[in-house]
Amino acid sequence: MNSIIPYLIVGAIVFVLGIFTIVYKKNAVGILMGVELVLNSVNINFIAFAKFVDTGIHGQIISIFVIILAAAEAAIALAIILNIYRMKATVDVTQLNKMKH
Amino acid sequence: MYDFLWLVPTLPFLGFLILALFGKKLGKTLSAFVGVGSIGISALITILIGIRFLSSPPEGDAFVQTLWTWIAVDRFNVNIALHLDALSLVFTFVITFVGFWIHLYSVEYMADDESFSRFFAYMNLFVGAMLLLVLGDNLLLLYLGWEGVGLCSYLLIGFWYKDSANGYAARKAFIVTRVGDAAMAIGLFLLFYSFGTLNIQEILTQAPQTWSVGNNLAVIATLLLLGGAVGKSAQLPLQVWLPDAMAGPTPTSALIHAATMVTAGVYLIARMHGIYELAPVSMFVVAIVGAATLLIAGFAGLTQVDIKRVLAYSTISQIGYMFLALGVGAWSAAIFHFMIHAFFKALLFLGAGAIILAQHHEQNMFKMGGLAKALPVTFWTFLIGSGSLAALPLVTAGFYSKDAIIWFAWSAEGGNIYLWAAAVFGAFITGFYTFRMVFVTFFGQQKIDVSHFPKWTIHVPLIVLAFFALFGGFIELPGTMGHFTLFSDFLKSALPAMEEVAHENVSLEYFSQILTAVLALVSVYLAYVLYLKKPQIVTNFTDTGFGKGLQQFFLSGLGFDWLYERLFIRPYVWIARTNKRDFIDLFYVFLPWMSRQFHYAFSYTQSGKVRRYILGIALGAVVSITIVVIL
Amino acid sequence: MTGFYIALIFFVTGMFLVAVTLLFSRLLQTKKPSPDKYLTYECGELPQGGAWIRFNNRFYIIALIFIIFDVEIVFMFPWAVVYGKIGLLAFVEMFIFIVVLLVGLAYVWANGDLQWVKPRPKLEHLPKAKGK
Amino acid sequence: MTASEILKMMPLIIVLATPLITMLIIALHRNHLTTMIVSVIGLVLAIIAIPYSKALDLTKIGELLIIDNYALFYFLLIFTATIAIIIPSYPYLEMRFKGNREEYYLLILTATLGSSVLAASTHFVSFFLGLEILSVSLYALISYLRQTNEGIEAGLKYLILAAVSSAFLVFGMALIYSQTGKMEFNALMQFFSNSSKLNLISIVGLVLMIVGFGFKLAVVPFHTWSPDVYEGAPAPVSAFIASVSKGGILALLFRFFSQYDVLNSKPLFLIFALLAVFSMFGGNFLALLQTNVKRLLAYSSIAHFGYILVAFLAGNNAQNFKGVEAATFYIVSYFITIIGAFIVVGIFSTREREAMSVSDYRGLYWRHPWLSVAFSAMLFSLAGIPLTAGFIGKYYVLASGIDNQLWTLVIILIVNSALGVYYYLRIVVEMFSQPEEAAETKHPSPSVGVMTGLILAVLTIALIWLGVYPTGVIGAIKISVMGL
Repeated sequence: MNSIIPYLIVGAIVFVLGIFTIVYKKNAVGILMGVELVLNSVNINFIAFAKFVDTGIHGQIISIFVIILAAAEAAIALAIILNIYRMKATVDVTQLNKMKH
Repeated sequence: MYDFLWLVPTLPFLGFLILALFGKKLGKTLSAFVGVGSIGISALITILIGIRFLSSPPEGDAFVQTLWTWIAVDRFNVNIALHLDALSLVFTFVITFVGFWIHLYSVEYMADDESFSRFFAYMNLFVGAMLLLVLGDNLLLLYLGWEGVGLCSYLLIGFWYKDSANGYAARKAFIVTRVGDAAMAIGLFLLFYSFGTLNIQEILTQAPQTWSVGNNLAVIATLLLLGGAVGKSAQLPLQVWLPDAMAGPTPTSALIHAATMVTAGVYLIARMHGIYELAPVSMFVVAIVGAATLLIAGFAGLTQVDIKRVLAYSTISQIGYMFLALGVGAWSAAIFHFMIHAFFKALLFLGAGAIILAQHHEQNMFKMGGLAKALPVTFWTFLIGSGSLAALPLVTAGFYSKDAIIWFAWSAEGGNIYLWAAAVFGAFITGFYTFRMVFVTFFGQQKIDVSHFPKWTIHVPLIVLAFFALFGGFIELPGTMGHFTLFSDFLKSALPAMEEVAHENVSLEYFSQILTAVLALVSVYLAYVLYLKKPQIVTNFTDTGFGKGLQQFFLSGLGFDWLYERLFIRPYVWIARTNKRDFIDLFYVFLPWMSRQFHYAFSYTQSGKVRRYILGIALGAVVSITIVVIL
Repeated sequence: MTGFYIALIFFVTGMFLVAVTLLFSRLLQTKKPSPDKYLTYECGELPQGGAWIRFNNRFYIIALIFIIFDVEIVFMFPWAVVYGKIGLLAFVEMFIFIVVLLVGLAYVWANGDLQWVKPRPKLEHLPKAKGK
Repeated sequence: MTASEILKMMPLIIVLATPLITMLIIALHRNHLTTMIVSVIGLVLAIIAIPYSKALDLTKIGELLIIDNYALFYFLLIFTATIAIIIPSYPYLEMRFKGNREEYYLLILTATLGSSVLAASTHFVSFFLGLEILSVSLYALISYLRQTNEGIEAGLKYLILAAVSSAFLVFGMALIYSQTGKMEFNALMQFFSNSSKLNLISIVGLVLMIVGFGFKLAVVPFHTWSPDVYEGAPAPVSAFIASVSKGGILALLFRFFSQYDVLNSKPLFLIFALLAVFSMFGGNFLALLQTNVKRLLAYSSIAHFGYILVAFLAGNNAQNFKGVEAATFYIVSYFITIIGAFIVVGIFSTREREAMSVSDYRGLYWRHPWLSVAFSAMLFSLAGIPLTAGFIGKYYVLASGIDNQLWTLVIILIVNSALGVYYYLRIVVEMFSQPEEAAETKHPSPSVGVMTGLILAVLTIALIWLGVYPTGVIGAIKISVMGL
């Protein structure tokens, strides 16, 4: 396992899957999962680069912060989604188009 | 003392701010204190600075107070700076000093008006803008003041906006002066473009090096500036707004005519003298404009029945004298006449105001009469003012200032005998219509009872101004009478002097003076005969067809309004009406249409749908990446 | 060949086999749907109610608070590894970090979010029952 | 970490401590007014700490933060702006929100902290941390009025889009990291400047980061969230997003590229130029016929950031900071105007709804002359009328563009300024036109609190002050930018 390429490929696949999920899903929670996927792909990349490119541990540090902030983001997001469910009894983002133009 | 110069324009602006923001809460007494006080302190500071200036002139005979840099980008550098030299000192002094008395007077004149504080707010702004105009050290400040003055005149002429006629007069003043302003703005751009600086002094020093005498650009620039000057100073052909501007309250008229607004044109030309001297053609045009205006306005003044309109035409005519003097290169004579004119014209307007106040706001002087006894102070001061306007020899200040102009119209470098003749004839007409006004108003039968007796707030300004209208002339005596040249010596540092050249032919000068003096006296006598002794001569004359026509013609200000109506307004309206759908219109229809289409196209993207937004961001990223990959 | 490619081959083969079996089943099956066949498979029991039930909100709040204190460990772990090298400063910094978290805990506590049964709001505006 | 480093960081530390203390106070005794006052005191203390921090010599704090004059300037700007937003929030929340109002201040303070960390960061880690502290606080702030449909809708939209954009951003960071092995801005840019041509992966990384920047700054085509969010968020929060949040990002953008000459890098220049052009046209055309004041301000802010990008392109690096100077001045004037405008919107909001429609402002002058004059001043400044701060800002931006002969951009900027004047003046005209008699009762007739009125007056005066006497602030900006 001395090549960086496989990591990059996995990272890119997860990234694209995440973006695809974000665009494709109607469910707000699904979109959040897509976001998590993207962030995790970034984490894979960072850690891989930390190993192969950098001699330090910068990549690992930043991936820890990404994990933490993903958690915080998810917490707030779930709170908002909960409120939406309370008001509209749905979490379908296509229903959220009251404000436009 | 010089360091307080910034207070001079700042105080009126401050007064304006206070009155505009808190006017209603202040009440009339406090409003008056703020309104009059700000100008008063300003005037006091100006006088102290003036004394200092006389006793120990600043280095280079000019004091520049740079307050701060407004914009500094490479060569475009605008300082908020005040430039005080002899010329601007005279103007500042007149504006603040005369302005102060007018403000004081207004306290009584406007006492019953419900918009008391609004009036003083506008007046303060007016004075402030004018001070900015004369003290500004660069073209931008000058232009700012210039536009400010225009705005204030609009606000004040239309002060009683509930009467639509006043609004109309205000609009007329605004639009007519705008025509000139547009020309001036182009002229200023031309100057900036040619010299790369906005600083007036730098332009003046660079001009002779860049432009030779008679340079085309110099002629064009000066003519454009002249366009602005004739607009503001109500000279031919843009004089039509001033008589209608009488719609404003009388103190406003006094301020417009004496201290601010109309003299701005005179200031502009005097300030830019260095460039005018490079364009003899323009100088000549200035002189012609002045001479023509003074005659035409004089004729129009002959038949007016509204006391304020007489004064309005007399102002146009007197400013014509100043232009004449500027045109022949007699700079200091023009400024001298400006100062004296400010004194007696303010006095006359304030006197007229007192009369109008006493006559139930009647302005037709033929409905008045016999007021000499009822209003003695007003009468005597008004008489002094009229004498000064008519240039009664020896005793009045107006004689000395006007005499200088008449003489220079002949003897100065740019002068000739025709200009001189016009000036002399103008002086004769001036005397006639001025005393016609005096006799009709103050003598004969009293027709309307006096409703308001002026108090000290009216009397004091009248007396003070009368004093200056009488004795102000003694600071500059002609070569034939002692050759006392205090004023022109003082101005020498700012404006080129030409006295030495002009005072050679003494006998001719005597002739000119005596002729003017005699004509003035004759005109007064003529007015006495025609309007007091034997008024039937006039009525007989006006009953004939020719006389009636002539009277109507003069009354309408020589038909300029009529002419412009047919020459410009109607064709313009006609073109605009018949030619609604031309190419240019299409362009202006197309532009909003296109903008609207763009708007709809763009707002389609704002669908409110999150997934499309995400797609937009993703596409933006993809397109950006494509761009960098391809490049 | 690196371990990664072995894993990849394994992964692809696995996917392939699953796909093949599913495809065969699709080809061979007969389709006779009935409502009973669409029931959820609960090991022979008949399902009670829908599978989409709502959980109590409390779970959510508790879970959130748990997450916050959970990710704390993410920081604590590397800290513990290098603690010996850094010494006192590391201690002080972690102390501050924990104090910050404790402030959050205090806040949550004071708001009553830690109690499973929230205190009922005081109904002071209602008229009190008489006779008690 | 030494004592002097802690002293240097004092403004940040105070802003960090304030929400903690506020949190404790809420836990002990829940009171809206107390919370507001404590947060304002905290911010004031942070501002007081700035000159002391400036006096200290060292600038770099570890690898992550740099507290130089530039950062301190932005601190001052951000803290002051936050105070100006917090105080009018009090009456706004009192009126519009039932429930726990105190947490609002916690969130605003943490968002401020995030924004100021951005202004001081020199490293990917601090960048990402600051950005996320800001964003996460904003998610909650935007949907703070959780009983309104618009609020939560805006909150979720912002959340999803911001999450996506920061995912792009971090991915870009990862790509750059993969090529350089560095995360510190200066080292990165040194690396880029030394390599004659950027390789593909690192430039894709930069582009992905620009997507993240562009999202936060709301430039076309990453702008789509901003009108919806501005509309749905409470008025003070909209002000916050428009000013503090964007200001922090912009400070970071300038710092990030300060060692790299964008003007000479063809792909980057092209991308920024396209963003600027699209933003100017897009923002202005979208605003043209807009009847909702909050959306209009959102669209106009898109256009304004297009202008700022023009200045940024005109001079962003150590050889030539003119553009950054101009942009920074522009930001200062923009802060003042946009906060003032949203305060007015907030004042006119009622319990049921916010005063968003242009027709709500019809004849305002005849009912509230003071408010309408202040609002007009703000709009004039946005339109760039002389004697307001907006004019000077726009002038400097233009001058910096001309200086670098970016003629196309300059001409587009001028055309767009003209477009802008139209829709700003439309509101002004609406305010000064006579109201219909029947409509008199329909309009909200608010009472302006003393503090809110004071803030608005100060903002208006500052606006004109900067328009007449910009030299002082420009001097300060010059000094602060010099150290970049």
